Amino acid sequence: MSYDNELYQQVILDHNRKPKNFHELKNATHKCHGINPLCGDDITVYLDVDEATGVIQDISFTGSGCAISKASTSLMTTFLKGKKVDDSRVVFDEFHKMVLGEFDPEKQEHHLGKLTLFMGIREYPSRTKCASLAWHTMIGALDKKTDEVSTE
Amino acid sequence: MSYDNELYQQVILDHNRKPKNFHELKNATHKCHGINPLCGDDITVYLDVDEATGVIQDISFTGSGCAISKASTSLMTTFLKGKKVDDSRVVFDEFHKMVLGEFDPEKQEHHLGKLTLFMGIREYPSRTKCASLAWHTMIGALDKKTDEVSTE
Amino acid sequence: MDNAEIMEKSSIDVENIRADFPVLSKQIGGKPFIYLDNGATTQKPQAVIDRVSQFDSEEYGTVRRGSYRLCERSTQLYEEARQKVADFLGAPTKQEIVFTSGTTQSINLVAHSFGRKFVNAGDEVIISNIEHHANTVPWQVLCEEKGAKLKVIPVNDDGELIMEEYDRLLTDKTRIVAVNHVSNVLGTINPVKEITVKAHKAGAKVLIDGAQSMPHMKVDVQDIGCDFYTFSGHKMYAPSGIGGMFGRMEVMETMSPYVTGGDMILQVTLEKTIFAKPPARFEAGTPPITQVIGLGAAIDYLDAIGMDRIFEYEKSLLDYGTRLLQEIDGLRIIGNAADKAAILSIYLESAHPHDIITMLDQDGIALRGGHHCAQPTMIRFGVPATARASMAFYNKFEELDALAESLRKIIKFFS
Amino acid sequence: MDNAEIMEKSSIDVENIRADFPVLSKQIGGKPFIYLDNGATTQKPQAVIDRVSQFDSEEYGTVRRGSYRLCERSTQLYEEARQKVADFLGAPTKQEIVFTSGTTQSINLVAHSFGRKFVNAGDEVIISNIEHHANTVPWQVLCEEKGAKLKVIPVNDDGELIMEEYDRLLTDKTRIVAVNHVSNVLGTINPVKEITVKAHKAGAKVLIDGAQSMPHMKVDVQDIGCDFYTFSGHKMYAPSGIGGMFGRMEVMETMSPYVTGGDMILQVTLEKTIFAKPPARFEAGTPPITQVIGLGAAIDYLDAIGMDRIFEYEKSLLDYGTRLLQEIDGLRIIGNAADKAAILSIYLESAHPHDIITMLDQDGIALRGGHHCAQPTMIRFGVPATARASMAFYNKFEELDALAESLRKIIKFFS
Ligand SMILES: Cc1ncc(COP(=O)(O)O)c(C=O)c1O
Ligand SMILES: Cc1ncc(COP(=O)(O)O)c(C=O)c1O
Repeated sequence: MSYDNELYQQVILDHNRKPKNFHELKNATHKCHGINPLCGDDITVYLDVDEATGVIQDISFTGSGCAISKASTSLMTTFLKGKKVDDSRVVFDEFHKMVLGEFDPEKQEHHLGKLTLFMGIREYPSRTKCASLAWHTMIGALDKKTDEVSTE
Repeated sequence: MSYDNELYQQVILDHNRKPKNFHELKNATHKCHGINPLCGDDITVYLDVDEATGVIQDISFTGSGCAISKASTSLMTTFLKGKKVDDSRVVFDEFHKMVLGEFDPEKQEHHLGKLTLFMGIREYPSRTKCASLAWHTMIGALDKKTDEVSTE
Repeated sequence: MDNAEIMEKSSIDVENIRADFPVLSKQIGGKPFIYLDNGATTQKPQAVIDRVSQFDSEEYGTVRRGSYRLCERSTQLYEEARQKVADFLGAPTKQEIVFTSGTTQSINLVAHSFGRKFVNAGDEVIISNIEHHANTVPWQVLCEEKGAKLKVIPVNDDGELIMEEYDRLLTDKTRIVAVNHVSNVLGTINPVKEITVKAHKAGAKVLIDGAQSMPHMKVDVQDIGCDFYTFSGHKMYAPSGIGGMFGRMEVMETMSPYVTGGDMILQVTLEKTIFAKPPARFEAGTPPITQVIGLGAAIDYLDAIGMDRIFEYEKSLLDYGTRLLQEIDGLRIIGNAADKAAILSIYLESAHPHDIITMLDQDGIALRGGHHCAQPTMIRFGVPATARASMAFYNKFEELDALAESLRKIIKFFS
Repeated sequence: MDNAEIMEKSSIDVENIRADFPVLSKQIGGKPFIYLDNGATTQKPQAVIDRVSQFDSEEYGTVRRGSYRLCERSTQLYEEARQKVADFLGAPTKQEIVFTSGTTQSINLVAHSFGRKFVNAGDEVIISNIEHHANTVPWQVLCEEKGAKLKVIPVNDDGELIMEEYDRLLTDKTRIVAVNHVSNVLGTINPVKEITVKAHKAGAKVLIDGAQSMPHMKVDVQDIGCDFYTFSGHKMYAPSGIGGMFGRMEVMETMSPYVTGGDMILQVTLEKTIFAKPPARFEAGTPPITQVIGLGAAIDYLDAIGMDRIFEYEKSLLDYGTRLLQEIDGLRIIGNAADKAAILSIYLESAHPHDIITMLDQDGIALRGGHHCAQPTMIRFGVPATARASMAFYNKFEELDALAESLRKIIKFFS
């Protein structure tokens, strides 16, 4: 494994230590609670979506978990703020496939920006859920299908 | 394995086909029923022992089973007729150890006569019981400890 | 077709195949080793032996719980093997494959986890008269415990299930029908699809014991439609110590765990335990990791040859052998089903089966003698035991010639 | 003794030993592979790998039922391995060794065959607060089914059983006490002899879960006096898929079968079944034949080194590692029993155990993170999970240096 693939890069450690948008969103239009029972990761994602434009005006989270899940959630919030809901679904799809090793942003066109940081997790299938929990929860909130998602 | 060790020699086949002393003994002083549940061997051994001299005056058997058990029982009866009870115990011991591979009549002094025919059975531990059932039953009869012996 | 024609049409290059199995070039007592006890257990190809030792030398790690790379990799290989089994059986998803230590354990699992939950006093369980003890005793125990009734499908003199009787046995009280796909004593191939359709119509679930079929023919559990299909790795050229079953997810989800312990739970406190979904629910503890990998290698090996070719070739062995044995006076073949796998159960009027086995062995030929863990079948056919020749695709026509010759000699000896 | 002295007094030539284990010379991501997850499963020496492939290549046959020579021989080897296990454990007779697929299966066997027969409503079962799920869930299930009470021996902050509490828990209603010899999370060596004596005095039977002790110290079941002693082959350098238990004949004879099927019965008719004596009664179906042979080879390997030497060396690894880790700020060792096996459960204030494991792995170091199938223990110590370093006699002092260095780096990273 080359150093490039190492998972715990400074950005991830920084987001773990000082997560961005780490608070409740009082005026959330959407929210969802996500858990990963095996790891004990437990987060809530809040969104404030402008219905007219479909723009995510604000997004935040609360909860606890491992560094990967915390950093992934924090990065997701910074990445999605200001994006359109439709675009966020595209990114979810690419991200999800990337961590499963089914999508290679080094070879395929993508919209992941610095989220490719999480590519190294492909080598740890048991931990992909740590990285994708945030995204599943965000989609759960948008779909309002459920109040809770679980990776098990 | 050399031909010498082959188990099914003419003598054994003959005794199987035409067992000697194959009948009930009305005036038996000792008798015992022996079974080998795994093979279905099932025999009864009868003895007529002279109490004063300790000589086995007559010995016979009835029952059914595989060739090895039938031939072994038949040969035992011809071998023991006229022998002393004490001697028969010595032979039992040697025979029993021989079929288990713990006694080698080719190397050690013995009293087995043509009973060494059964030596080849050492290579078939699962079948030693077929050869030794007769002997266990005979000893059971002499000991009058029990009316039935089983190899299981 | 006579035997010369049968040999001619052989679909398998048997010498090439035999070279894959190291034990087959062995001599026993100076004679070539002829292994015809494949119904008991099969020999292993070099590919399986090598995969096992390579895995244990370089890749061995625990599965499912570790998150370091050695473990991630072994878990991946383990799950790939599960997928191979699913594909081999035509199962819809790999989650419907449960690994166990073998057929016996699989049937016990179903008798416990399905049976103890869904079979109650007055209910009925149906088996057949030609089952292995593994598919008899667990149901006896269950029925006795529950006050349920065990009903038995009878067989005709050829060893075929009497389907009209089966129709009569099925009632709305039948909870489960458990029969083998192929009888280990008679070789009968049972009409498992018809059995399943009828059972389902009556509202009963169906377990097919595939121990003797999966190694010898193409199996499609979706076509059969059964709820459970059980198997043993050691009978299909894989290592000992591994087996499993297909279980329909819909049914497995309703079942309680069997063996309990680690890895089959989501959460354990001293007060209570939350169980995981199938298949994890039924795989407590550290599984037979290396053996699962070996099973995957065995499936690859079988797939490369092709199950249809294997079936066809073994069928020609059966036809050839049947013809040879039928010509022998004083020999009776027990089991003459029209639809039959390559098993020949032999009974001689003149010699006890255990004597036959020992004498054959002295000619280097390995058969099994006894009741083959199927005493009720023996009772049905009025014999205490048989000598059974059970064939595999690595057997040769010449080996059956040797068997026939040796049997003739034995008959002569004993009469 | 400081660490330099500990290294000096080492009783094992570790480089020689490491050469016996092919996987230990592996590199992972360009770094030497450091395997410290021996509590989960152990690596296999070449002697075991070779014995397995040789057996499968030349000697493989079914056991117990065949009477041709291949089979007689495999049965003999199988029974010799049983004798080896008996000798290794100090069991009076080999008939008191039952082979199973592992500790989980062994404990389930006892919970079923002893428990369901002898534990009734109002009775009590005692376990401890530091058991593996395999020694918790089966008893929970049993007690729930029977209306019996599950009582738990508490531990002090060092992770030692509080024996005064045990004394209070034991009553004349206690039917069985089931505790591990060594805790897989804390490394605590429990006073199993004292536990047994007291339980017997109260009229209870005793099961000792030896999964973590048998591979690491000399065990004498007669000295302990216990009624059952369970183990897993894969944790003692043997192949996966095999395990077993010692069971006192006197007790086993009173027990009903667990798994039912072939080879564990004397006779089966469609009406009833007569069960065989132990150990056969508890070994239904085709056993893990090759794996039993491999277990025998592993025992030979361990015996050649000597369990006392192994224990002594691993103890020095423990002392060395403990000292190193104690010097690290922000690191807590969970489990500090006076009598302790070579297991270090690590908790960092700054990093989640799963992150620790992944980061260690990037340095080539394999530890297990999680609750180690012992959630009640985690709850007792108020941590969600730990990172566990569990050592074997093939580990080196230098590997613990690398672990300590990597942990320091992680702490720095995360704070
Ligand atoms: C103390 C203890 N008991 C039981 C087990 C279960 O053993 P297995 O998974 O081999 O059945 C383990 C190992 O995981 C253990 O450490
Ligand atoms: C039809 C059938 N069912 C079940 C079994 C039991 O399989 P195992 O001994 O591998 O558990 C066998 C094999 O002996 C069999 O032939």
